[in-house]
Amino acid sequence: MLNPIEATSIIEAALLAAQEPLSLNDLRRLFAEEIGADTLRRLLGELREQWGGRSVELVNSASGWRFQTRPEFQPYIDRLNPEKPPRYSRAVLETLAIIAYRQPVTRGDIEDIRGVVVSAPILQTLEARGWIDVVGHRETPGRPALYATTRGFLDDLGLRSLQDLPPLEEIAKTLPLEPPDPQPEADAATTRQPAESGATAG
Amino acid sequence: MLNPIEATSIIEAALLAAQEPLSLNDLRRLFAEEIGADTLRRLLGELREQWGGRSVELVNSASGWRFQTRPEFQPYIDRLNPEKPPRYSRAVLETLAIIAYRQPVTRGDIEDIRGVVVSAPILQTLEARGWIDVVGHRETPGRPALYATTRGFLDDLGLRSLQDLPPLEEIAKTLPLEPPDPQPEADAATTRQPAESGATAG
Amino acid sequence: MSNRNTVAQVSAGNAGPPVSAPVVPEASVRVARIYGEPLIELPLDLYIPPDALEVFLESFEGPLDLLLYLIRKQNLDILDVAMAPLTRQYLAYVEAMRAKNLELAAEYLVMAAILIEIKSRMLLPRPPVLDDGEHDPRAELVRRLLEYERIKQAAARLDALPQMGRDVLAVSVWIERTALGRLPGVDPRDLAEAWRALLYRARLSAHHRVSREELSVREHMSLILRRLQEHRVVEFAELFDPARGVAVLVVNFLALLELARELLIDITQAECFAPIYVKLTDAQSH
Repeated sequence: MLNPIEATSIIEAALLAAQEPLSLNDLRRLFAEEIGADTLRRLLGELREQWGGRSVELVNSASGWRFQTRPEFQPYIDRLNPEKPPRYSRAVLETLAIIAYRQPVTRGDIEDIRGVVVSAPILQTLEARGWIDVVGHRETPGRPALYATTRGFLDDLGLRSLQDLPPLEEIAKTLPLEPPDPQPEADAATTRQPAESGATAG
Repeated sequence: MLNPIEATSIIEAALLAAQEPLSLNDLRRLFAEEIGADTLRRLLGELREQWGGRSVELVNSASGWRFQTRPEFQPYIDRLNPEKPPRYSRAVLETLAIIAYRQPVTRGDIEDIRGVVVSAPILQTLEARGWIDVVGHRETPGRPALYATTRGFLDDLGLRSLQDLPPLEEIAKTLPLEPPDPQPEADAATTRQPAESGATAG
Repeated sequence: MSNRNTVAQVSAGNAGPPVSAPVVPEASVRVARIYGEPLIELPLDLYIPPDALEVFLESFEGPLDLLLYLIRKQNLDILDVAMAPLTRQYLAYVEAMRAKNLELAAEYLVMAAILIEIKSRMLLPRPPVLDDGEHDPRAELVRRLLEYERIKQAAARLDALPQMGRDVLAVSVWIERTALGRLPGVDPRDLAEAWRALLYRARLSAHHRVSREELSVREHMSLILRRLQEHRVVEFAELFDPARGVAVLVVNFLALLELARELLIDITQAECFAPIYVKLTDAQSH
């Protein structure tokens, strides 16, 4: 017969390898039903204690027992995820910047500044994210919606208010440094334009 | 900064939760590259020792490190899952052995060694398992596919490289076929070519 | 027909060494002729229960496997195998299979031909110069047998290794896979960068320069509009919270003026000193 230490090891191996939580009945099958439910519960309790304070804990959930990583390790493990967090396209970012710095603005305002048509999905993306919403309508023909940024936008970007956004005066100051090829500024502008539509890559 | 115990806990949590083996580079990402490869290797060595003699062990295979159950627990765990993976037939195993030890080889090479036709299902079985794949074509008439074993093959057998394969029996040593004098080396080289190149393949 | 006879003898003739001599006397003269090779005597070990012949043959992976079995069983030296008995035994098996109408892979017949060819070459007088094994007619066969045997052993060893999914299982404990549905992150600097790009493209620097001051005004414009959407009409004074300090009051006031200038709100007062009401421009509601 198995001693309690061997039995606990078997339970541990099974639970660590299991893809799903294991019920008490599942676990009894490990021992061909030769260990009673009460004994099993006691062994599970001991196993849980043995794992106390470690990186992984034994949890009894609705569907059974399972090992799971403790939440404090999650941030580290998240770094393994090879998928880089996705990025918004330049079109989305510029639209967001215009709304953030110039709010409340209509789609027409955004288009004037960007110099290109602002497609509906761009605004939808930002609305769905909860970062912009319609705060009113301008009393001009067509009564276009006025967009502004939301509290959620400030929260998600870690800003207390819009004033925490990088000041644009400084941006203006650094401007002359920016283009890698300073002389043909007109060219730079035009060559960038076509990139507009394709800039959705993450 | 993290102390070594915390770092080891993080490594342990990541390895216990991972679906696939984690390479040293993966593991470095856990710490945003702030822990060097040497330190990491040392911590992994310690972790492996800590787990010595337990229900699961830390194994370093071709793709990296992973925890796996120890074989002696399998008979118990098998009771949870009555459907055991089938054992491979001798035909499949011999084909696998030829590809493993003589890679890269064509189907014709395999047939020459086994002395029988290699049916398509045999190769399909191994390909479906992810243990072999086509790594090129031999530039002979018909451009037959060249098969080699994959990293998954090494991982599934707990091997770090082909050099960890069980050594081939040296029956041939007593063989008078092998010319004792070095001159007819060229002959030997041509007949052995597939073996030579395969033995060093990573 | 004679083939069937042979089989009968094969299966019956296991009792004693002089195989089926008592049963079929002629058989001792010549049991069969296979590929021109007279088969005088059935191999001693060629006993297979009649029903098991097929199973027995299926246990071989091919002619090389069968040959290895014969050699190992007879404890023959693989490097100096006596071709005559080996060939005889091999042919006996092949013949038994054919006799039973078992589907016989072509490789077995090819091997039979090879064996016979080697055997006949062995009978030729050997030039002494070439007596170094290099031109031993058996060389190629022996090489193949050894190679096959090594692979056979290697296959068995591979099979003996602990195999993932069969003998060992990967550990993968449960973890919250939060990172999978991650949304794009935006850093405030991304916005500044986007703005900078805009300035370049549209040369807006002069006219769209936004000061920190102005930005706070615009923020308040949004706040006021938001509030008016909820309440339609708000008393002017309610839009100001003195507790937030003079600076905020000023900004808030500027925001109201800007909204009025942009015709986004109406500010109305019925008479002097009456309450001032602020509401969204007519018809502007949702």
